[in-house]
Amino acid sequence: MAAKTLTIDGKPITAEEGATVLQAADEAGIKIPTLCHLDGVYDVGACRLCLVEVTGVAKLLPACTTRVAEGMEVKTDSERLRKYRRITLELLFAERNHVCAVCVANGHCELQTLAYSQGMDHVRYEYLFPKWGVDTTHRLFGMDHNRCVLCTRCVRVCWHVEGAGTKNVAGRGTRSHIITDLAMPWGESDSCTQCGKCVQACPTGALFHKGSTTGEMERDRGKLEFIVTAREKKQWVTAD
Amino acid sequence: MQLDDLNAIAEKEKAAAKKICLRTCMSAGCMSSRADVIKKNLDAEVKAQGMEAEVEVRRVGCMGFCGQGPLVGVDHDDGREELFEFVKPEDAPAIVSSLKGGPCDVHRGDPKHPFFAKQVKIVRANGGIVDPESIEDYIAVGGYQALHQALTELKPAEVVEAITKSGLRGRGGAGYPTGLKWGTVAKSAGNKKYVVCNGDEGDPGAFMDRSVLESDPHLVLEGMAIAAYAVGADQGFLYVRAEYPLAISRLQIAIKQAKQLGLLGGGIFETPFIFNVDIRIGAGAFVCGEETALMASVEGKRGTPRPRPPFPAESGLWGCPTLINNVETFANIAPIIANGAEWYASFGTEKSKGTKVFALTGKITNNGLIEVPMGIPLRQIVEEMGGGAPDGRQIKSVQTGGPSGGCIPAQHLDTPVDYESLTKLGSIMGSGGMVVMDDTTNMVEIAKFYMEFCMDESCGKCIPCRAGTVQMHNLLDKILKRKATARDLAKLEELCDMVKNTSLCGLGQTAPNPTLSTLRFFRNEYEQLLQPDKFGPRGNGEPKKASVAA
Amino acid sequence: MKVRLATVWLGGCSGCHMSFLDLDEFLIDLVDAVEIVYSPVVDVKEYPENVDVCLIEGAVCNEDNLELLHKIRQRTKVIVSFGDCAVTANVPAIRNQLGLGNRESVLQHAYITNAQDNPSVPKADGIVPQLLERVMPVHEAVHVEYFLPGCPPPAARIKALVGQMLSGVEPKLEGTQLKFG
Amino acid sequence: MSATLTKSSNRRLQAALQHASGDKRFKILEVHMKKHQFRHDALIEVLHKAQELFGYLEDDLLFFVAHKLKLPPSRVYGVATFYHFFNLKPQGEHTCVVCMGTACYVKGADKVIDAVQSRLQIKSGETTADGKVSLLTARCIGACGIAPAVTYDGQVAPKQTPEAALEKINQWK
Repeated sequence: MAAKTLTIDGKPITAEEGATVLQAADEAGIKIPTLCHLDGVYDVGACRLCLVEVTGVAKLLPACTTRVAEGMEVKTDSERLRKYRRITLELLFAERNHVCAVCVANGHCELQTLAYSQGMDHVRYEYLFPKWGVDTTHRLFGMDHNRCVLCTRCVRVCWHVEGAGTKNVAGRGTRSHIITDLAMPWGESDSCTQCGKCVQACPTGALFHKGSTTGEMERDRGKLEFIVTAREKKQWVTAD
Repeated sequence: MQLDDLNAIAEKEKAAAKKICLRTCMSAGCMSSRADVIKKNLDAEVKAQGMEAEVEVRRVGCMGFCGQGPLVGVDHDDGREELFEFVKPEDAPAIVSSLKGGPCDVHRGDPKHPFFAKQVKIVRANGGIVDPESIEDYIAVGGYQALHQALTELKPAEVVEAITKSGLRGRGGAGYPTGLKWGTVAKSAGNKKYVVCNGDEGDPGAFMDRSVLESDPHLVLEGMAIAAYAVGADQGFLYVRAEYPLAISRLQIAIKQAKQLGLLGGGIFETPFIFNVDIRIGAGAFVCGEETALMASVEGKRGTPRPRPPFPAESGLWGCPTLINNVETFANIAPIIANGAEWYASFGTEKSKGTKVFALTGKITNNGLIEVPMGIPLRQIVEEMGGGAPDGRQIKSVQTGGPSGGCIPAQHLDTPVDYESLTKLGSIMGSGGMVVMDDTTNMVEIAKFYMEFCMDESCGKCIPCRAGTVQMHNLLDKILKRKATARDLAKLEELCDMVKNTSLCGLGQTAPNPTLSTLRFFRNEYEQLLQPDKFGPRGNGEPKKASVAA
Repeated sequence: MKVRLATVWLGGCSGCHMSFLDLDEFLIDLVDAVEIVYSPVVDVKEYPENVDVCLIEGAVCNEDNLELLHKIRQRTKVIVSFGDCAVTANVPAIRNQLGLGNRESVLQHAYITNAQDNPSVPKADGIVPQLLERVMPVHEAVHVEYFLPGCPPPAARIKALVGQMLSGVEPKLEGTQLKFG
Repeated sequence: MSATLTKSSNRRLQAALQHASGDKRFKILEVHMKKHQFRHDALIEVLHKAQELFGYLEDDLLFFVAHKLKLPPSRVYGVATFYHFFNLKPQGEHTCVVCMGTACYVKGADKVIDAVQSRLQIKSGETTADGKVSLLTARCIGACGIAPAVTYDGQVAPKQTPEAALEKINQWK
């Protein structure tokens, strides 16, 4: 496959044609913040955290869905981008009830990590304090809608990796929420195979193993990558 | 079907014309005031007064002057024109007897009123003239001639060139050059291509597309067919809002008629060209006006947008190259092909060619639909045609572009109405809604109204739009409740900038526009509502970050 | 002249103050640099004038909290939101999720439903402060200069911020020092 | 040791099919789906038809649609709740839809809705306790020339005032 040369943050980079800017940056050791992106499933460009500046393009582009092009000049870390990322995170924290102190994912949460790595020391917008429930009807797993950021990783792994289609998004706008089948209690789902991929995929404490308490919910993202690599590349033993 | 057949239908229709035609507007506006009963009563009355031989009562589409409806127009064979306004079903006997010189005190309108006289009708030429449920009527005024011309005289590339030369730009809002879009789809590789007509007219205060679909559905079908020929598509989808049942039923009738006459389907005009059109009914989601969301909806999914590129022209419906244009854009196509690109380009300004249909509503004396050449000063529209604000009030601002647009203040009324000038003022051409506000209007409330709209219509996929519109709405609400300080206003402005630049689709990217434009021209109205910042940084004016040295 | 330092305890668990006491020997250095003019650990009844720095623990939960906070803002140069309750409203704000009427339902729950004996909601005008309809982080009520998140903020984090402030540089926490929870 | 294999039968589907078997409307719906060749992209048209037949989209109905169109139930539910035109709860005997488009808003639609809300003691989107009237708002019905417009049981009425709206409501209740 043809190679493309481009620069990311001034660093000359060669990437395969068809690769995304995010992949190219990752290979070059440049970290672009992401939230809805998950290795192994298709990208949706929804969280807007990976927006980057590309010289000659007026609009900001999501690194996860933008393909590399010859001679492209990408900036991933300008003052403006940092400000927008911080606001995005503030909006997320204000939107639902993310109380880190009493969260199962405290210390292992991508949202929490993003917040401090982007320098978010407080949220300037009024917290909305919506009333969302917790579904603990499933034998093995629980879903706390208060912690959900609607990244749809669970929806995508359930459909594209497991093929069950148990999870989806219902409603719209700020009333959007993750459902199980016809919005029934998870424990009553006919389609759920109890595979737990959604729990592995979740970036926050929204999906958890039952029985975990504050700070105990650690995930093994490698399992998902393993399945996808095995399926797509027919490779069951890999170096990393 | 061949050209001779088409001409034969037209001749037959013309020969059957009667001396007097009573045109009864049966578009949604007038229908809400029982235009259907008016038509029935007129029919009965013509019969009762024995005038069937010389009088035709015709169902027609929108005449445009909706605020004065229900409307009945009269065409005499000597070219005289009359207009009855505010017609009631019981007025039928008087109207019919007036044709023989009888007394009639039904409210008369002036067909030469500037509201009509200043219009240049290309898209709406047949509106209020032809029966939208009769394909023969459409053929009689030259319908489907352009399609015949395109299929038999022009190569697809020549059609694209004609559209490019005409200078037509997308009438859905953004104003992308139509010819350029067609060219991209035509060049895209693929055996299967689609043409989609975006009739998801969701801007509150806009009803141009509804009117075109209800009044002249064949004009849109013909435009789509020509487009399909030009880009190499064989399947079209007409996406119409569920809120427009009359438009849907007239389109269904039109498609059926066109198929029967062989103007849709296989082997049109005995050429190898095949084109079928299916209607897709929306279900109440403004975001589906955005092209990638619309495609998701056509595919039967949640109408959420996706990042572009890839653009629909390269990868659209089911991954195939797809041409998406708005109703009014398609309605311009047949006239351009029939009359030539130069003819079309002679209307309008250098960069904005042709005409534009506007829905003139709000605090304005003459409500309704108008079609004017691009570049006409806004003042002519609102003052001369619209008659200014009613009840002796002053016009304060004109809102264009709906929730994606802005408010143009009275001091800029001399602005020519074209894409560039409106953008310069922080508004957009939009799909054609023009809501007039008078001096009693609170502009902060208007900003909140639009923000609430965007908040409710946000699909929820991307964070800036989903969560940002809520926060902007809450800040506007706080300002209106006189609880906000200058710091809140600064936060609002920062959020407007962020949501505009980071949202995934046009809905979010333009959601801050009404707020930004009212802030630009009516900032004092915001500032008057702000409260002193009693618990702000200590000692106002001092450096905020006082360092504390030991 | 020593820096006039205050620490305040609003709606919180006092964990942040416990963490402050964990500063151990740094406390001795601190005594040389600051004068503690108001704090739960000293016996001063009225918040004084001309305070240089005030660390505020806890969320704004009741009318007393709000009144004190307004007074603090007027009498203090630099306010630091001290710990997650002050910065995010944290656990005390969970009652906000119950919406309007959450005051009544939490009082009912605490003083009636779960009462072991003598179930009654404490009410005494002017003595028992009224709960606010909505629990707020400190910066929603008054302007805040610096934020010191954590539940509680570890002593090292407190030392970093206070140390920066006392040495006259613009305080700035970064990376994991900003971690909530 | 012998392994036992069990297969939990899909009770929900069976219940839905049982429900469907005694109701002609499901047959009509199935014919409609067949007209669309049970294509996935016909989901929205099928839901329109289902709502036309049943008045609202209850769980069994959505399950039936998911089964026939071979779609995951979560997808059907996701689509049904995305579009505001679809109701998942029964509607009142009468419906009153106040248009809140810009043209109607600047001409006083807010006063009309306030009057109706206080008369019916419900908010927009709700149905009166006796099931008589559902009150809804629309985002623009395109009748801006005759603003403010209100749709009563599917009939658009022009230039409404609070008084005119209450008169109509009082005929229902």
